[in-house]
Amino acid sequence: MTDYTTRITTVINGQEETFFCEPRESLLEILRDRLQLTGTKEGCNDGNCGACTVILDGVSVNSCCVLGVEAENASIETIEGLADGDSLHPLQQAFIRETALQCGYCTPGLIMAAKDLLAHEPLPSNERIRLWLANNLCRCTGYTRIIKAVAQAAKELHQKP
Amino acid sequence: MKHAEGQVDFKVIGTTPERPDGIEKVTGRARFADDIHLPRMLFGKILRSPHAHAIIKDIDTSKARALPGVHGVLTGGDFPQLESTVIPHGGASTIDIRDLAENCIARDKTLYDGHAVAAAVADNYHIAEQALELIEVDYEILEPVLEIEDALKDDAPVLHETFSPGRFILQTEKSHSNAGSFKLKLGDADRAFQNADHVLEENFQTRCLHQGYIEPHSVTVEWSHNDIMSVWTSTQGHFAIREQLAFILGHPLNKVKVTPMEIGGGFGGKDQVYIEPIAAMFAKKTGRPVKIAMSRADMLRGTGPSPGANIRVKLAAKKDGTLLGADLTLAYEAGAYPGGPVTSAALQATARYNIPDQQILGHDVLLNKPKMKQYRAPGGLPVNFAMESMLDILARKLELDPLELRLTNAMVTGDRMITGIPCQKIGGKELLKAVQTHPHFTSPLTGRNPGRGLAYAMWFGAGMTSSAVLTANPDGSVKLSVGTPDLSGTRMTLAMQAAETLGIPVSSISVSIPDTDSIAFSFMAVGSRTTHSTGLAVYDAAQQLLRQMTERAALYWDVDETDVTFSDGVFNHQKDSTLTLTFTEMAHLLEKLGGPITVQSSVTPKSNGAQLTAHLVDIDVDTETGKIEIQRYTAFQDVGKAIHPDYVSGQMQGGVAQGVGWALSEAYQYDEAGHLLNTTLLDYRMPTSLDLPDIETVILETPNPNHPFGVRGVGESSIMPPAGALANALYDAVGIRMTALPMTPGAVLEKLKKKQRGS
Amino acid sequence: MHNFDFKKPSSVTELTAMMTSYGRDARLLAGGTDLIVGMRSGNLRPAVVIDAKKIPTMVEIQLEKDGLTLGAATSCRRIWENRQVADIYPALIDSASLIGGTSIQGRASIGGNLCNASPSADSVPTLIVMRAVATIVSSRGTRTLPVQDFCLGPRKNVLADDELLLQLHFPPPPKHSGGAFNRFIPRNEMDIAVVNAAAEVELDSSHTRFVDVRIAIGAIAPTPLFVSEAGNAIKNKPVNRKTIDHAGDVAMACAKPISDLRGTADQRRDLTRIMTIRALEMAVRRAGGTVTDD
Amino acid sequence: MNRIWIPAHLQHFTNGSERVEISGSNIRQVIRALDNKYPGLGEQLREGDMLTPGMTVAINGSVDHLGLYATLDEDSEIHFIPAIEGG
Repeated sequence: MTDYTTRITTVINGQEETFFCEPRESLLEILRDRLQLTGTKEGCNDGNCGACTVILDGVSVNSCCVLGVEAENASIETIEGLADGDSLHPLQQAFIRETALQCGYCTPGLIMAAKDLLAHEPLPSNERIRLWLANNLCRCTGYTRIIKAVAQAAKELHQKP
Repeated sequence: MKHAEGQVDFKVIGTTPERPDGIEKVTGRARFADDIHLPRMLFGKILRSPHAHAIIKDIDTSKARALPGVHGVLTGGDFPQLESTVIPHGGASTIDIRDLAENCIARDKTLYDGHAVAAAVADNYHIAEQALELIEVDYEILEPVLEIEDALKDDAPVLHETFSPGRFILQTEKSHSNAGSFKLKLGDADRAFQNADHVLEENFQTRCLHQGYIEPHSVTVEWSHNDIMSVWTSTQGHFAIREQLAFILGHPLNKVKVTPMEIGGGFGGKDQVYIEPIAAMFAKKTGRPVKIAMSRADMLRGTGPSPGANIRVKLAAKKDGTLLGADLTLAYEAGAYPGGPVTSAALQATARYNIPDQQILGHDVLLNKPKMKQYRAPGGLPVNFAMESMLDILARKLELDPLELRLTNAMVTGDRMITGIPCQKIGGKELLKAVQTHPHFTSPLTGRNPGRGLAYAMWFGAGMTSSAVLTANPDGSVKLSVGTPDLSGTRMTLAMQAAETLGIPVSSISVSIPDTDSIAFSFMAVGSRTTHSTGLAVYDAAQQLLRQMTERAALYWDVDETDVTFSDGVFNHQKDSTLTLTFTEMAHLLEKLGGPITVQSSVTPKSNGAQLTAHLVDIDVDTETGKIEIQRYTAFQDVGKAIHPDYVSGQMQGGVAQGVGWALSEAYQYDEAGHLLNTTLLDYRMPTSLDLPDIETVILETPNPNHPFGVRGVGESSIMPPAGALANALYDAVGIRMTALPMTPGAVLEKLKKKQRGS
Repeated sequence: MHNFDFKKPSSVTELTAMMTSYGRDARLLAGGTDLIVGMRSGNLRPAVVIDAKKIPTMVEIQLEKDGLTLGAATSCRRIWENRQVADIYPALIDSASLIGGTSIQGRASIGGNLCNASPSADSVPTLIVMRAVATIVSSRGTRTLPVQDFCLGPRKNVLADDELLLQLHFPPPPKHSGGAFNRFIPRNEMDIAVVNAAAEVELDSSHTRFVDVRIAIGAIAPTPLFVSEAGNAIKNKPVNRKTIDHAGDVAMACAKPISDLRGTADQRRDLTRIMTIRALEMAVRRAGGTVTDD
Repeated sequence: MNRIWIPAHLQHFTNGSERVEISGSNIRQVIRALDNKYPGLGEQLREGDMLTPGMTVAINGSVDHLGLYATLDEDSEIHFIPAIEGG
């Protein structure tokens, strides 16, 4: 059998990581199965639920629709890298405070998508938040509290010096 | 002891502390089933039937076995041949264990598109998938049955020559070659129709759909040398999974250990085994841990769904709108095996209205679709849609306000339901009046083609067995363990009830949900029961704990036990006011007085009290495309007592979102051969954040007399009214009456065009 | 998923050489939102996957006097984030911001959307009305082709086995013109269009008369359809409701839709009319005109 | 006394009565007493050591899955809820 294994070096949450993978492995598989970063979730594996959202070179993407081999020299942010030690990111705090999660399975993807939004648009309207997050399905909450949490985190981040 | 009646000074209950699982879930550290990684783990994949109805003539797995990296291939024949045996499924229903086993992997016949026929285990999923492509199955394709009306015909193709009629709460009896049936009757419906001023009759239809949890099913099994089977899975009931695995594999219950992981949504779809027996068999055969996870297509084709239904409603009413009689026929899909939720639908179909003469005929209909599962208020939405549409039709015919019509007929405490059973304490009229006086009810409508709709629902959740263990530690902390998985925040609502009873802050309590070896039997987290029924176990355990601590306080003070009382978190001596110890102070003394105290409670309440819900919705209709835009949505619910009001409101919002999906966009689409066409979340359309408005919630509290804090079940009822409310709003907006779900833009447009042609 | 070789050429020459040697065994990877999903489902099984995104030409946005040139692998998000492009080519932004959701747009490319040749592709009607021209290369040379001639049928395009789409070029919009794209989907996001429509209008200097009108519709034929009949029918007509309705009627008459799980033929015919009218209304507004009632 | 609701198709045993009063501290005793008072009715409700297949019992408003073995507090309201006849 042909050995397709490739060596890939990338930066994940600020740390350089090297891993071996086959081209057919998605970035999602690499994160979860090779690097044990299981905070990023699989919901559909075809780009239609957003549970696997990570930030790749500054842009939120569905990691199921990225090949691991594409991550060579890339910079990747996942949910595991969001908090600063024990200090939660304002989005994380707002999701807890506003009960913006129930089962919590879609939460990492939603938070990463929201982080990308706030990095580009610091004070989005509720309509804008709804549009941005429409790629991220949640089956528990009905979204009302998620939108509120993101809006509140935006305000908080904006007010920070 | 505190009672909800007249009780206003709860210290913990009614507050909104932050969830214990919150930090784990927002940081990605929470462990869901698929997050398990064991050394030397293998990965399994399932081959599924491409035919809706076929005989498996032969399966050749030799090429698959020969593929490098493959460690095993299984077919139905590798599992024990079971006799048809009906076993209790937790208590509320029964299940034929042979049906359950064959639903996991077919033996002789495949009964739906997506029915598992073989499985492969390999070094990774990619190799396992390649192995599946090498399995050759010789099918003899049979004619499928895909519609309820076809399945009930005498000459319909037969799914099972014999079957054990289903029992979900009520028992059915075999009535057709593809159906079991039952009948409920109160008074004399014929009499009502003879005496009525108005008789209305209409047919309604809804389609099969999925519970849609975002987390795919995933299980990991390890089989030890001493035959202990350890299972990590995503489930609403680890004890149910344990029993089903034990029966299917013929393994003793005490050698099956199931650990419930964090669960990424269940909604009624995650209490039954699918991949678990296959992973277990692979683990046994290979001696290595085996994980099987489903793809989204696997889930849509092979798990869930919730049944579609054909419903006929006939109502008898007086001129003033008083309902005299009702006659309903409910035909619900059971799917490939009997036991769908038509019986629970029937029990709740007319409940909430006082109708003296009524009858319901129910059919549990076998057809070539997956075995139907419960979905939040099982069976409730289709018949609620039908009944609430009928009430609207009646109101418009009699030129009555739809809300007044509901008030006229609202069931009150003690009115007899269809079973003849008197209704428990409810606040139905109060709830409807709360709708009437809410600003939403009288606010002006805006938009091009606006409309407003109302629907009303009632649901009885489950009671069943729950267990709790409480330990008071010498450092003053309290450990609570419960046997019901946490779907939505129940670790917190249970800890809050313990804290309230023990008079300590909720932060002193830590909660876990141990595996089946480490906690007493508990029924599943279903039927809106956890906060209510497991809450009763927690309350009982807390009372036991206090009794033992009272004994220890008496010992410490050297006084008579009967003189020691506990109130507001403090042990007091009734006669000597200098003798007081807080709960925490008392806990610090435990080491000296015999060590920590652990108490256990298992309780089995009969029900969890009626949940009443009313929804009010404003829409705008694009008459050129048929699209319905929801502009405002308010959900009202009587929850007995809201332990954690934010969680209660979150449950209500979640139910609305699912009900709206059911009403407007979600449905399984099959071709004529029975292939499921929409097997992705692109074409299986669940609501996105852009499809829903901010959902407002109004919580009412009519205490449940059967719970110390007045709690009623909360989770289920809010899924029921959206379809009826939206259909009624649509009629209000543009004068068309939709009698089938989902009310897609295409269906609405077609009806609008018909109306235009007619006028 | 089957296994495959992964290549990352860094120049167009290297890329065309690979295409020549692998031909139909190779697939070009741009955003991957169709390719990776297709491979996972087993529908696509290329032996070689070639990542085109390391080649600067493939991912460049060049806005110059003679128009806009997009590298075929440029992501939708990079397009809609570009303010200058948004000001000049609003219809392109309509499409780029509607394909999938945000996290799809971070990867998916207009070039990939075009090559995929789906009848309901959300960018293709826009490319057609904007007179986009495709630059196609191979080691044999370069050719250009109007986008309206690019798709041949569902999932079929004009590319030979050794060819690839390098760039898309858009001429500068005429004065007093405006373009718009819209689609009808059952939900409000994350759906395949039941019908989509793009329109570009050029008005006279008073903004009261159509000088030129181009209309293209998706999901009503085996390929996105350039309905020149509908545009021609209202050339030189006054900008009013009646004229626009007429274009809608003509477009509807040109529609040859089928029924599938996403919509019936009847519904698609109705939507052809409505989406055409709505695209025209928006295009007129963007051109500075007003749709009057008479 | 327990108040027993007789299903419509069995009311010919009770001379058309919808409700009858019977003492007993569990369902087994109630059925035995019913059968003494209305010979033949017991057979319709139980089969060997279980309720007749297709029959469900509700006590004070709640379905009780102990069936024949469910206990009563001597002042219970009991409903037998049947499935329809086969065929």
